[in-house]
Formats: sequence, structure tokens, C-alpha cells
Amino acid sequence: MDTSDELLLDIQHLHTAFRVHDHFYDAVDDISLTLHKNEILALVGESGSGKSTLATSIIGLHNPRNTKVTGDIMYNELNLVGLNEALFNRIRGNDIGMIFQDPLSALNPLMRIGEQIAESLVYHTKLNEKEREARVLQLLEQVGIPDPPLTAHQYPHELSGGMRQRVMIAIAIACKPPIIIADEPTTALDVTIQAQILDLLEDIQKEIGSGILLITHDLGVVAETADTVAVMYSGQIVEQGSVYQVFEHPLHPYTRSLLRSMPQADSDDEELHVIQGTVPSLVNMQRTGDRFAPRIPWMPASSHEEHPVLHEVEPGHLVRCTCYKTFYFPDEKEAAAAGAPQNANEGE
Amino acid sequence: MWKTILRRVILMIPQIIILSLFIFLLAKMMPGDPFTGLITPNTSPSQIAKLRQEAGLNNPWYVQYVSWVGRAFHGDFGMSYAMQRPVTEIIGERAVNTLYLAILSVIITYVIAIPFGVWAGRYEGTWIDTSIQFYNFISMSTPSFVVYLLAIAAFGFGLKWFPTSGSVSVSASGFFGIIASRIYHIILPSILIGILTNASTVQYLRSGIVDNKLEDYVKTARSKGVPERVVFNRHILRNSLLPIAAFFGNVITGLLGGAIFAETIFSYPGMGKLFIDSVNGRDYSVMTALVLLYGILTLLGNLLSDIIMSIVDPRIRID
Amino acid sequence: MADTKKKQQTDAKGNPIVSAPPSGLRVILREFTHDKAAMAAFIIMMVIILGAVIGSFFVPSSRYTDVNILQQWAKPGTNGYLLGGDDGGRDVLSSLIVGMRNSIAIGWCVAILIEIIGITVGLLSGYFGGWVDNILMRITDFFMILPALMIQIVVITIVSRFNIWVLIIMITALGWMSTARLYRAAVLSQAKRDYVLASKTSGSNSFRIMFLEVLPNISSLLLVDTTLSFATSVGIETGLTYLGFGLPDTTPSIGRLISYASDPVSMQQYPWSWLPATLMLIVLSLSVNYVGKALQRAADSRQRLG
Amino acid sequence: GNSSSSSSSSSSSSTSTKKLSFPDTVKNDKTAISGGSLTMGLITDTPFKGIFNEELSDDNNDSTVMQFGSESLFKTDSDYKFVDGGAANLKLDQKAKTATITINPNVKWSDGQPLTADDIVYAYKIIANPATKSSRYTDSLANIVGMAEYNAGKANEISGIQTPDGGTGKTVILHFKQMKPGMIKSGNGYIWESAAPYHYLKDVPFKSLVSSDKIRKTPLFFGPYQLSKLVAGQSAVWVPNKYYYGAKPKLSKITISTVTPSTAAQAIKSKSYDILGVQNAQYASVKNTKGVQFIGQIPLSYSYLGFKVGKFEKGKNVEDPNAKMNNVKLRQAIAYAMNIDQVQQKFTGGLTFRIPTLIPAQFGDYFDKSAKGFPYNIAKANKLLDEAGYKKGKDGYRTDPKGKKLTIHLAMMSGNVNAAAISKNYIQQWKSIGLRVELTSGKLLEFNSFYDKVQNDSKDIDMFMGAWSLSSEPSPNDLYSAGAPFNFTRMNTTEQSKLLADIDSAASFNEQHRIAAFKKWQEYMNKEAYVVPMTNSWSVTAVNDRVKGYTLKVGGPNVWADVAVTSK
Amino acid sequence: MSLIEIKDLNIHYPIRSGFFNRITDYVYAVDGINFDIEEGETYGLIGESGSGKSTTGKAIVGLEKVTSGQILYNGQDVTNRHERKKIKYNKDVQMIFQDSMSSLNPRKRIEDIIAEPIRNFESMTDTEERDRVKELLDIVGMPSDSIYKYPHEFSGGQRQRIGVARAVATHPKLIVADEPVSALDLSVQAQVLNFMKQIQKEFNISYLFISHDLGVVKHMCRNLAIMHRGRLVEVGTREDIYNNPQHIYTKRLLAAIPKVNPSGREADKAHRREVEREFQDHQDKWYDKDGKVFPLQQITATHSVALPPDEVTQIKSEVG
Ligand SMILES: Nc1ncnc2c1ncn2[C@@H]1O[C@H](COP(=O)(O)OP(=O)(O)OP(=O)(O)O)[C@@H](O)[C@H]1O
Ligand SMILES: Nc1ncnc2c1ncn2[C@@H]1O[C@H](COP(=O)(O)OP(=O)(O)OP(=O)(O)O)[C@@H](O)[C@H]1O
Ligand SMILES: [Mg+2]
Ligand SMILES: [Mg+2]
Repeated sequence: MDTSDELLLDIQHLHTAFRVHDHFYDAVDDISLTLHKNEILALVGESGSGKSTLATSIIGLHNPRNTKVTGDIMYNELNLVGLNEALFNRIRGNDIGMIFQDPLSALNPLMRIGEQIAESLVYHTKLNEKEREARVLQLLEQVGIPDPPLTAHQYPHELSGGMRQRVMIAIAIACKPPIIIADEPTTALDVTIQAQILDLLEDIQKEIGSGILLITHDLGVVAETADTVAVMYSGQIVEQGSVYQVFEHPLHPYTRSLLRSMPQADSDDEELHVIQGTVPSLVNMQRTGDRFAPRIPWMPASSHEEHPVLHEVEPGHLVRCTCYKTFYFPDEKEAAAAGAPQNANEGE
Repeated sequence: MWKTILRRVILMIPQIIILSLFIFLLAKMMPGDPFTGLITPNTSPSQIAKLRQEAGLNNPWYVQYVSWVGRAFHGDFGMSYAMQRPVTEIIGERAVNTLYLAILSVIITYVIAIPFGVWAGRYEGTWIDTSIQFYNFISMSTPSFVVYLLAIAAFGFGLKWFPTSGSVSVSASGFFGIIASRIYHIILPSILIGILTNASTVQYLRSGIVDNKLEDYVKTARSKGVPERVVFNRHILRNSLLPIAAFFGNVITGLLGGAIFAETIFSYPGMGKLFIDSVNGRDYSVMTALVLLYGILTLLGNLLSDIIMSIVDPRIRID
Repeated sequence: MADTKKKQQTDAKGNPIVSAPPSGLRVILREFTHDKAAMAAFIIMMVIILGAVIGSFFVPSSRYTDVNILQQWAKPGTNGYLLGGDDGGRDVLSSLIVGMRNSIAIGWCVAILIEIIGITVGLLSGYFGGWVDNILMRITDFFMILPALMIQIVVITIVSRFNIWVLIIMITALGWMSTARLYRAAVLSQAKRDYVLASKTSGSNSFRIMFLEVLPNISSLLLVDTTLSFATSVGIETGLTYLGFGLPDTTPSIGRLISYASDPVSMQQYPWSWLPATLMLIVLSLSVNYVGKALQRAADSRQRLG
Repeated sequence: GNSSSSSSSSSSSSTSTKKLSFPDTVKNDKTAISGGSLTMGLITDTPFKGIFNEELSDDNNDSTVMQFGSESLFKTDSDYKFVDGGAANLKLDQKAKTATITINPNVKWSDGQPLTADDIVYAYKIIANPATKSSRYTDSLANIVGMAEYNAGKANEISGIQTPDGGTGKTVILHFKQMKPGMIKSGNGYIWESAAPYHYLKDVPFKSLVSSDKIRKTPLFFGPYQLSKLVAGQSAVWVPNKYYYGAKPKLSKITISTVTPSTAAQAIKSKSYDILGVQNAQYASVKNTKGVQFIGQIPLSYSYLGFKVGKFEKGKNVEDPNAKMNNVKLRQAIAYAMNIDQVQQKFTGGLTFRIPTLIPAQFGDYFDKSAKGFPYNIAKANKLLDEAGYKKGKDGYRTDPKGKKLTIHLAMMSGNVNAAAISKNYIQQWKSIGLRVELTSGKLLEFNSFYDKVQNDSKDIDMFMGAWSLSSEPSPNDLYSAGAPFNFTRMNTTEQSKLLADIDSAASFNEQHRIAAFKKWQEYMNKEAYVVPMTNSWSVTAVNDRVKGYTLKVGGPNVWADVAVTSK
Repeated sequence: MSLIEIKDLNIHYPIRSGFFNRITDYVYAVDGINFDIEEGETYGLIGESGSGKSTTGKAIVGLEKVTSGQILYNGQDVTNRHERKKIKYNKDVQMIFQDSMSSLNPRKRIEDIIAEPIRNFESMTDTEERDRVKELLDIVGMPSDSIYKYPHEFSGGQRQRIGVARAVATHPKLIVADEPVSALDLSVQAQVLNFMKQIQKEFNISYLFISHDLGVVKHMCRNLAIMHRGRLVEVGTREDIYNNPQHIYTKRLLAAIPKVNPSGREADKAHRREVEREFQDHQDKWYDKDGKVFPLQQITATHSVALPPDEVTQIKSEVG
């Protein structure tokens, strides 16, 4: 993709910790990422892996009373970590737009759509009311709302899910921010609408040239839209690379397992792959060694690093822990050994 | 919307009919009648018996009821036996008094409750919140009449800041003079009512704010770069005021009924006081008319709540 | 609409919202140990309740019923009158203990009755919906428009023997509606949940589902609402007594004692007659409220302290 | 029981403490200022009705509010006997069965119109016209010839009331069917003592008179003051009536407003009013207030304990010889067991006191000075019961003479703050003589319930504590005769009928005979104890030191003509 | 005879309005649909949100009142509640719900949850019952000590398996699975789907598998029906639908499936847009003038599509 090199966001060693029972636990644990102009960076991972936490850290929306953010998030020479509120308010909306997962609850039920879109224009542009109105209509048009003047006067509950998500996008792009964060923008939507929204997002990105941080847990969505991918597990990035690198040569056991558990078009009647165990919760998370190790117990401990770090296996393609080198699926081994695809139920 | 309102109003009719029957029966079950008390050597039992007969009090209750309803239908609620005046006239007079008291009380209630609710919600968990909640609990559990008595002793008789009885000074004259005098008479009771009855409003507002603070749309607003003050006022506070708006009708009707204690202690001639007097005097006509009025007011209050709700909350439609 | 299909709801922590607390009692306990005020309130409440209940066994009824006019308005501390005497020379302390017990009894009885009625109506109405709901709600509406205080006054005037039970029934009869509505709303939100459908497909009958499936899930409301009803009914009794519609003298109550503050002068002259009861009432309601608050937090996962 | 009562008298009077007594007039030696305004409080729970017309109102509060303007037609002496010198003079003619009223020609209504014969006639018409529904109409008034016919609507005029000088004249003659000894006294009920401004009211139909503005907002009076401003039910301002026929009123303004009973004591202490009544239960707490004088008067009333011994049937009291309470010794024992002196000393500081007979002492000669009543005497009470065969059981309670369990139900009104304690006290007293007394319905009865039960001879009443306030003519016939519905005990003995008849008989036109008749009746009543006289009370008023000339004395045309203040 | 035959099923919800709150219109949630489910097969029901899938499913298990039409179970009409009761219908027809949390009573132990249908439909002693519950837990691969736990103590996938255990407790013939995996993460989804298949094989259960995810449906079902606006737009075998979609709506659905192959994404996108344009531009071709779906027309033995008759003949000729 035509990823120009202009660096928008440079996240270095970001930690975000939540206070639970008087202790702080890292939900985002030493993450470093960069986002460039015109880039769609997809962040994938199971529920609870820390995707949203990362996003809210960038835009500074955590409650400082029970959250601790450390590390650097550099935006235009400005470190967003610990930035004062007034300054941050100038950046939010203007330089970073955000799209949330559930557009119904993310829109104020008592405000007209038009007002809600115009709100960010009020604080970031010098447009007068007339101009703002015109801009709102233009934005609605841009996100493919069939009758902008009508919709601008409606309330969120009067719109369909797809329409609402379009409105959310309109809000996010209102000030043409160079950075857009989209936290699971399509999870609440139907497949057909999901496709429309993703296409729209892409189009808009092309138009205004922003960098998009796209958060999702749907690998299909990533494959369809992203330029680069970061796979998260337990607050860490376990694999990172261009979309081709990650999908065509997935390396980390977690990435590979995920891809394998998708129902494949050509494996109709076969059993699906199952990842053993469950995603650990914030408090119970194992914080030493390879965090994914408990879920691939057949791998010998020796195959894991003691302090797994990201290895750059090819330019831009990073993978955590060395276990990927020896990783295999147990049934593959059996299959190889027994020569038959028959296998037993993998316990939980 | 008008259709719905009309339908709601029509639906009230059966309820009001049942209510009227109910209270009429209750009234008739009360021992004695308006003439029971008229026993002085200056009156003759025979004359009283005659008056009683003429008033129809010796008829079977259903005959009395039907004639009562018939007259009430034409807006004639009869004469007050005790006051020897048309019931509508008496209630009208008292209703105005109660209305003054209720309006000022509501204003004071909200003047206190809204900032308190906002602070408690905004600074949830801090000492501000704790103190406001403590004050709320105290005000809920203190018997109101004790406070009224203490206040009337201190500010009415002691410091002589406020009048201690009545609704208006007899020496007041001129339109503004009378209004001023009326307000002067209700300041103390309204402040007390306001202080003592704002708990539920404060709590509603507080929990609304606490809940709304966590809503996603607040996050959206912040992500737009809206300053915190505006986020609070326009998104959190405005949405939290919703249940309060909806509660407004109830607050009004609640105050109308709940002012009995204040009216009694401040000898303020309002409807609550009138009710107690009419029960004690077996003044059926006044009593039944009052209960009916309260019933209708409650129904209208509910309707008002719903209408307000549908106006302020676009998600609610009455059509 | 698309939002029906959204991902499972999660709370702030990203955990699925667990509608029931992990084992009710444990959470409540945790809530109390984390909240000093609630703990203190609970202890005070228990001390008052137990004090009144146990204490009343040791108070001979003559102490609070027999008039001894020579001891009228006896000062506190004189002649064995720890808290002084009242207008009839009766012992204020004994009246307070027994009055406290009676008022608490009234409060709890009303609260329990209101909960029973409220739950039944709420369950039937919310679960069955349709015409059952319609009828029950119209009845509820009707009771809602009755001016409670007024009707109470009239009823007290009518009944030939006014006693604790009449009072309890009366307060209940005029006070169950909001509770019923509360439960109805809760039931409605529960009835939408799939476990109710699952029970139906499992062949359970409606009553089973209502009382064994749905009811336990709204039981957290019960604790909160009970405390509220309790405080309200004690308040009603006090108010009625002040207005002159109180229980007979043989049944001391908080209301009767507080009503000694009938006018500013005797209020100042005989503070021992009404002040202890008033303070008791405030302390009791306060602690009940704090306990209720804590229970409410325990019931609402979002507000839980930890 | 003459001898027995005398023996106990000394002991009982020694236990009762110093008798309270109040002056009936304020003392103020300072000179009155000219003009000045005065405030007066009216202690009431309810707003006053505001029927400012004697013929239509039977309400004490209304009389209090209109006392500044409303004046009686006739002057009386301190024994309530009519004397000349008021707005009109009254002359009775025994033989002709007439009363002649002669109006003082100087008397004018506050609008300047003179008081005329029509005004007096109109007052009777207002009372008797069925359309006004006045409760003032009584059987006594029907003693005027033609009154009953007018009342029944059969006549347009009252034939027995004549105006020989014409309507605008100054003379009215009343024709009676029968002359009564009480007619010489004010409050007798046969002669109406007020007038109504005919010229002013004649256009108002009788039916709407009571609610008309002419009665309620702008009433006319011929007394010293006239109504100037009114807040319905709450307060009224009175200003001098410049047409007043007597001495020129001294105050420029009198304001009267209602005061809740519960704040009345506080109001006295803070001197919020120049004149304000004192509630007996609160007297102790206000009596030391500085700058306030307490004046008092004993009203014409008494409280009593009555025993139900029968029923009112077909217009007659029918005594039931087998009634539970129809045992004179039981009734006496109950009376002797009451520690009335002690109770009243404690609860009212002596403002309320025990009375020995059913005729209040203020009636002078009619009052039986030798009557002792029922002073507290437990031993005697026990003895009486023992004699009568009420035996004590193991539980300490007596059974009736037939050996059956005896429970006596006492009906008593709530209202007084101390009523509960007092009832309990008496119940304990009776318990000490072995009588099981319970409150009817287990509680004090609210006013209406009480009278409802008492009037209808409810089965759950054996005895009841009531009170009567009397008019200034004390004939007990209305309250105790065989045909009187107000005879709530339902006693009816030939002796009683005879004694009562004698009081109002022709022979009683002779004052000495009447006095003797009254005494005989009082003796009889105390002997039979159907009705036990209990108490009467001082009615005390707190008056600010700056008030001059205020008195509670009876007789004068209108005290307010003389009231003044001595400082601003 | 099929296990279940749905015949012209209609479920309409009244819309009330006007002065007297009378019924003025209906939501045609399910509007005349027909399909059959054979014994032991998984039948897929696909459609966008609000198309009436759940309503259909609920009607089949008897949770929704049928406006008209028939549901034949082994040839017997079960639209009537008494009928269902009589034949203990729900012993044979069970349901798995989308939201595992909300479908398990949070106040009940797992044992009581799974035992509920057993207690209602079978008479067993306590020990028998407990053994049966343990056996069921074993079938869905959960440790037997789970019986003492409460639902919230399990992960989403485990909870969904508990739901499956409850559904199979009475050896049902048919299970309606209403989006059983939509709320689950990918890896957990795989677990649940595996179990469902495994149990099906073991007990010869039929599924009505409701979903909007065509990938999952393809993995699970041999026959499927596409639902749109309360009606069926296309019915056929997996091959018919995925390889030879006829209705524009089916095509849209297929085009919208995100592929895990980034290299083809530009082409996919182009295709998607083309389908979308066709859908937008030729509404009249696919829907009647009221925007309603046409009646289904058979084009092959297994494949039916809702198109105007002339279109169908054209397609038939192409296929034939
Ligand atoms: N405010 C908070 N306080 C405590 N823990 C939190 C908070 N917010 C999130 N967490 C925890 O942090 C971890 C990461 O949560 P996050 O919401 O970032 O996950 P996610 O990847 O976005 O998941 P999902 O796909 O469900 O949105 C989770 O374990 C969650 O429980
Ligand atoms: N009780 C009801 N009253 C009125 N309309 C209803 C009711 N239940 C469902 N509907 C409507 O019927 C239609 C079909 O609903 P249904 O739940 O069956 O859709 P679905 O295909 O299962 O959607 P989803 O994928 O969101 O679960 C929708 O338009 C819905 O709004
Ligand atoms: Mg997230
Ligand atoms: Mg569905």
C-alpha cells in the first residue's frame, strides 16, 4: 500500500494499569507501535486482550483515579501521556477522531444528530453556525446518508444501526483528523452493513489521508482492510507485520491458532481447531514468561523464552518469543505420525 | 399527542367515578354527621333534626350519592356544612393558598436539590457526596413537625423574622402589597419544606449523574475534544435532569398532600388543613370534594409527568 | 434493528456483566466490611432493634401505662425516672423502649406485607403481561390516586378499635403500589432474559418460573425496598400521631413520644419527653438507610466497592 | 346523704390547695393615648367561619371576631337580669303575655341608618325562616305567637311580633303563648337579643343570606366598631363606628387574628398579641411572663360524668331499671372515687376546679351553696359498693350484685392534651375500689364519634364525661327533662319531672320560690347521682400591660367602647 | 415425512395507535414461510438482523404465538399449546440461545439448570438425576464438579456448552440453535461448534441453526434458507446457495463475508460494490412494488428462489 512515511503516532513502551483492589495491573503491557499517514493499522486479539485500553490511552480518556499510564505516545513532538487536559482537548476531535463499537450508546440520546456532529466543530474550527450546519450536511453526505437534512434533525434512536455508525464516522472525521481510532466499529452490525461501513472507512481514509487504528477481533475484517496488523494477547503484542506477512506467513502460535479456528470454506465437515484454556483475566494474568504458553501445553517449556521479546523475523514482521520456531499443532503431529486425520476431542 | 392526552383524560373518568364512590362510602361510614356537634342549649334538637332531614342526610347512602354526583357533575359540590359556604368557593380560596405554598416550596426544593444533586453526583465518593447524603438521610428521617415547631419558635416567635400564622396580613394592601405579604407568610414554611423534602430529588439527580458519567456517549463527547465543563453540563447533567423532569408532576401533587403538617403548625389555611378540619367536622361535602380533587390532581400530575417526559426525551413518544 | 445483535454486554472492566452477584450473602458481607459507615450503621441498627425487643421484656407494662400524676413531668434522673416522666407521670424510658419495639414491629410488618403484595402483583403483572397486567396495573393506578394520608385519617376515624394491626393493614393497603411497580419493572426486564424462555422450553410451568426462577433474581431489590418501606411506615405512624390520629395510649409508640413536642413551649420545657424518641428515630432511620444503601450497592455490580 | 357529705367536707377542702383567683379587669393606671391600635388573638384550630350575623351564626369564633361591632340590644346587671340603658329597653307584661321592646332613638347602624323596629322583627324572621337554615331556631322561640306557623312556611309574617309605630318606629311587641320565669334574664332563649339591619339585608333572599357578602364581608353593626378589613377565616380589622350611640371608641384600630392552640403559649411569651386567651394546660408555662396581666372569669359551664340508664325512644327518655348503671350506690361510689381536686391541681394548676352541683356558682342565689358534691373519698366509695352487694373477687375486681363480671365502659372525648392521662388516672382510681372500667372503643373518642354514640345511646357506653355550657338563664329543663333529647343519661323519674317543672312554673315568677326550686333540684341530682358534677374552669386571658379598660365583667353594653391603650 | 414441517408460517405483531389504541397495522415478523427439517440434519436459517429468524425459531419451540400456518412435528400440528403439552413436545424440541449468560439463570447452580428439563419431563430419583447431569456435563466436556457452580463462574464458551447440555438433557430430536456462537470469540466459537456437531452425530439430533454468519453456516449446514423481511428469499443446499446464488440478497450476503485472504481483497471489494449497485438499482426486479419478497419458486429439486415467475423460467432454462 502507499504508506507514506510520515509518522503520525509513535507509541513507545506504553503501560496502562488499572487499579483493582488497591493494586495496579497492567492491561496494556509495554506496547510499542507506530501509525503513519494513510496507514490502516489493525489491532486484533480476543476479548480482554487490551485493545480498547490501548485506544483509550491514546486519546486520554481514562479515569486518572484508577488508571496509570506510563510510556510515551508521541504525536507531533507532543507526548500525549500526561498531557494537560486543556491541550488534550484541542487534540481530541481535531487531531484524533474516535469511532466506538456500539453506536447507539455512544450517541447522546437526547441530542439531535446534527448537534452532535457540530459539537466538535464548535471547539476546533472557527466556523459560524451557518457554516457548521453546512459542514454537517456535507459530512453526512460524505458518509453516505441518503437524506442529510432529515437525518441531521433526527435523534439517534430513530436511525438504524448502520446509519448510526455512519454518524459516528461523521463525528470522527468532522475535523479531518490525521488520526482516526476505530474501536470495533462493525461488531454491532450485520455482515452486509459491516461491509459497507468498512468500505466507507477506507474511502474516507483515502480522501483525507488519515492514519487509522482499526481495532477488531475479526480476522476477516483485518484481512479485508488493514495495511499492517498487530496481534495482541494478554496486553502484549505477539505478532506484528504487514497484512500480507501476517496472513500469509503467520508465525506466532496464537495467530496461527486463531486462523485455524476459523471455519474454512474448504474444510466444511472437519472439526474446527480449538485453542485450549481461556483468556486470563487482568488479575490472574501470568506476567512472566510466554503468556500464551499455558494454552499450548504440549510445547516444551524450553521452546519458550524466559523473557519473551519481539523478534524481527523479516523487515517489519515481528513476533514474540522464539516458540514459533518449533510450534506445531498436536493433531498435525499425530496426523503426521498416524497418517490419518481422525482425532479425539480436545478437552477444554 | 393531543389525542393521547384526550384519551388519557377520558380514561380517568372511570377511575374518578370509583374514587368518588369509595370516598363517599368512607365519608358515610364516619360516625356522626355535620350536625352531631351542634349541641348547645341554644339549639333545639328538633331544629337540628329538621336541618339534617333537609340536608338529605337521612336518605340511604346511594340516594345521597346519586344526588351528590348529579350535582357535582354540574360543578356544584354543595355547601360546606361547617362553613355555610359553597364548597367550590372554599376550596378555591384554599387552593390558591396551597398553590402559593407549593410553588415556592417546589422552587426552593429545586434550588437546593439541584446543586446538591449535582455536587453529590459530580464528586461521588468524596466528602462532599458523603455530607450531602448524610444530610439527605437526616432530612428524610426527621419528623417534619418537630422541625417546623422548632423553627416557628426560633424564627417566628423568638427572632420575629417571620409571621407565625395565616396566609396574608390583614393590613396588607394593594396588589403588590398583598403578594409581598403572601410571600412573606410562606417563606419560612417553604424553606423548611424545601429543606426537608428534597432528598428524593437529590438522590435521583445524583444517581443519574453517577450513571450517566459512565455512559459511552460521554466518552464520545470527550473524544470530540469538548471541554470537561461542557461535557458535564451538556451531556451528563442534561441527561440526568430527565428523570427529575419526569418526576415534576409527582412532586407537585406530593407537595399538595404533604403540606398538611406545615399548614397545621403555621396555621396556614391551605387544603391540607381544610381536609383535617373537614374530617373532624364531618364536613362531608368538603371532604369528598377534596379527596376527589387530590385524586384528579394526581392523575393530571401523572399525565403531566408523561407529557414532560415525552417532550424532553425524544425516545418517548406519546401519540 | 441491528443493536439486538450486539456483542455480549460488558462492563467497564470488559468482563461480561454478571447480573447476579457472586452468591448474594458473600457480596453483602464484603460490602459491609468495605464500608465502615455501613458497618457502623448495621451495628447501631441491631443494637437498637435488639435493645428494644429484649428491653421490652423487662419493662412492666405498668411503667408506661399507669398514670401517676404526682410524677407528672418528673425531671430526668428523679425518683428512678431515668429519662423523666411524661404528662401522666409515666416513665419515658419504658415508653421509649416499648414504643421503639412497637414502632419497629409496625415498620417491619408493613415492610414485609408490602413486599409480599408488591412481589406478587409485580410478578403476575410483569410475567404474564397482557390483560393480567392491564387489570393489575389499573388497580394499582387506582390505589395510586388515593390520597394516602387523607384516607388513613378517615379510616382511623371510622374503625371502632384502632390498634397496631389496623395501622399496619392500613399503611400497607395504601403503600404497596410503588413497590409493585418496582417489581413489575424488574420482572419485565428479567422476563426478557432468555433463561425464562429456557425454562419454558424445559417444560416448567408459569408459577414455577415466576417464583423459583425470576423471583430469586429480583430478590436484591427486596432488601433495599424493605428498608425503605420500613423507614416510611415509621414516619407515617409518627405523623398520624402528631395529627391526633395515633395509636391508643396503651400502645406506646415512637410517634406518641415525639408528639409530646406538640407545641413550642412544652417542647422547650419538657425536652426529655420527646427528644430521646426523636433522636432514636433519626438514628434508627439513618442506620437503616445506610444499611439499605450498602445493600443496594451490593445488588448493583456497578456500584460495588470491591 | 346530707350528713355524710358534711362530715367529709373538711378533709377534702384541706387537701385542695390554695384557690386561684383572677381579677376580671385589667389594671392600668397610665393614661390612655388617643387612638392606637390593639391586636387580639383568637385561639382556634380552624379558620373562623366568618358569618357575621348573630341570627345565622352559632359559632364561638365568629362571636369573638364580631364582638367589637356586635352589641346586644339589652343591658343586663351582673346577674344577667335585663336592665334599662342599652340599645333598647325591655318590658315584660305577665298578664298580657307580652314583652315590649323600646329602641333607644340614638342607636344607629354603622352606615348611619337608625335602628328600627323592622330590624328587630327581621332578626326573628332570619332565624325562623326555613330558607336560611339557621340553627338558632329553637322550640323556645316557638313560644312567640305565630312563630311556628312562620317557620313552617304557613305565614308570611310572624303574627305575634307587632310594630305599633310601624316598621321604622321604635317599638316592638312580642306576644307569647306562655310566660316563663326565666324571661327576666338574658340568654333565656325566648327573647332574641340582637337585631339585623333590615334596610341593608332586605334585598338578599333568605336562602343566600348566609353566603352573601353583606353578611360575610361588609356586615353592619351598631356596636362601637365596624369591620374594615377581613382576611376570610384568618383575621379582621375593626375601626371605630362613628355613629356609635355610646361613648366614643378609643382605639383607632383593632386587629384580631387566629392563633393555633399549639403556638398560643409561645405567642403569649413573646407578647405577640395584646390580648390572647390562655389554655389552661399551658397556664403554668406562661404565668410568669413579664409585662402581661392575667385576668379571668369563670364561664357558665360545667363538666360532668353521666351514667347511661336508659334510651331515648319516641321523643321521651325511657329509663331502664335493670340498666347496669341504674344503681345509685354504684354511681355514688364511682363519683367518690374520683380524685378530681388532685388531678386538676396537677394538670391545670387549679385553673380547673371541682364543682359540687350542676348549677354554676355564678348564678348567685340559684347556686346551692350547701352542696358538697362528691369529694374524693375512697373509703366511702368502697363502703357504698360493699353495701350494694358488689363483691370483690380474687382478681381485685368487683362483680355485680348478681355475681356477674362487671365491666364499665367510659366514653371520653379526646381533644384536651391531658385527656388521655386524666382518663387513665380515673380508671386507676376506680380500679382501686375494684371497678373494672374500660374506655369505649379502647381509646378516647374524637368529638363527633363521642356525641354520635352518646346521642344514640350506644350500647358500649355505660358512663361518659361531657360538658355543658349554659346560657345565662340556667333552667335545666332543656338538659334534664323527661322529653329532652339532651338528657343523655336518659334518667326519667317522677320526682325529677316534678322538680324541673317547678323551676319553670308560674309559681316561680316569684324569685324566692324559684331559688328554692333550684336548690331542691340540685339536692335531688346529687342524691341520685345520675349526673355527677365534675369541674368548671377559669377562663384566663393574657393582656398586655399597655391595655386599659379591658374587662371580662358581664353586663355592660359593649366593653370595647372603653378599651384603650396607654402606649404605642 | 420430515421431522418438522413449517407450512405457511405467519407471525404478526400488532401495532396499536389511534384514539382508541386499536390495532392499526402489523409487523410482519414472519410472513408465510415454508421449510422442512429432516431427522439428523442441520438446517441453516440465515438473514440480517430483524429478518424474523429468532421469531421463527421461537415459534418452533413454542415460545411464540403463531398467527397462522402450521408447524408439523412428525406430522402432528404443534401450534397449539395444549397439543404441545400433551405430547411433551419440548422433551423432543429444545433450544440453545444466543446469549449464554442471559439464558442461564444466574441464581441457579449448574446442576439445577441442567436438571430442569429432566425434572419436568422425566421421573428420576435424585441419584439417577445427578448421574445424568454428570453424564451430560461429560458429554459437553466439562468437569463434573461444575454442578455446584453458578453460571458466572464460567467463561462464555463454557456457558454456551452448559446451554447445550441442558438442551440435550431430554434426548431431543430437534434443537433450535439461535445464533449460538455469535457472541463468542473465534476460538471459543470453534469449541462450541465442535460440540454441537459431535453431539449431533452421537444422538442423531436435528438442528435449526440460525445465524447471520455465512461462514459458520456453511461449516454446519447441508441445507439452508435465506430469510429477508420476514420471508424466505432463497432455499437450497449448501452448494446451491454458495456456488449458485440467485437472489440478489443472497449475493449481497455472500459478497459481504470478509475473506481471510488479503491478496484478493481489492477484487472482493469491487465485486461487493457491483452487487450492491445492482441491489440498489434494480429493487423492482427482486422485490414487488411494495418492497415485498416474491413467493418462492423452485428452480431445481433442491433450490428455490423468490423471484418473479418470468425470471425463474429464464433461470430454469439456464440451469436446465
Ligand atoms: N476500568 C477498568 N478497570 C479495571 N480493569 C479494566 C478496566 N478496563 C478494562 N479492564 C481490563 O483490562 C483488560 C483489557 O480490557 P479491554 O477492554 O482493553 O479489552 P479489549 O481487547 O478491548 O476487549 P473487547 O474485545 O472485549 O473489547 C481486561 O482484562 C479488562 O477486564
Ligand atoms: N414482541 C414483538 N412485538 C413487535 N415486534 C416484534 C416483536 N418481536 C420481534 N418483533 C419484530 O419482528 C421482526 C423479527 O424479529 P426477530 O427477532 O425474529 O429477528 P431476527 O432475525 O432474529 O433478528 P436478530 O438477528 O437481531 O436476532 C423484527 O422487526 C422485530 O422488530
Ligand atoms: Mg474493547
Ligand atoms: Mg434473533
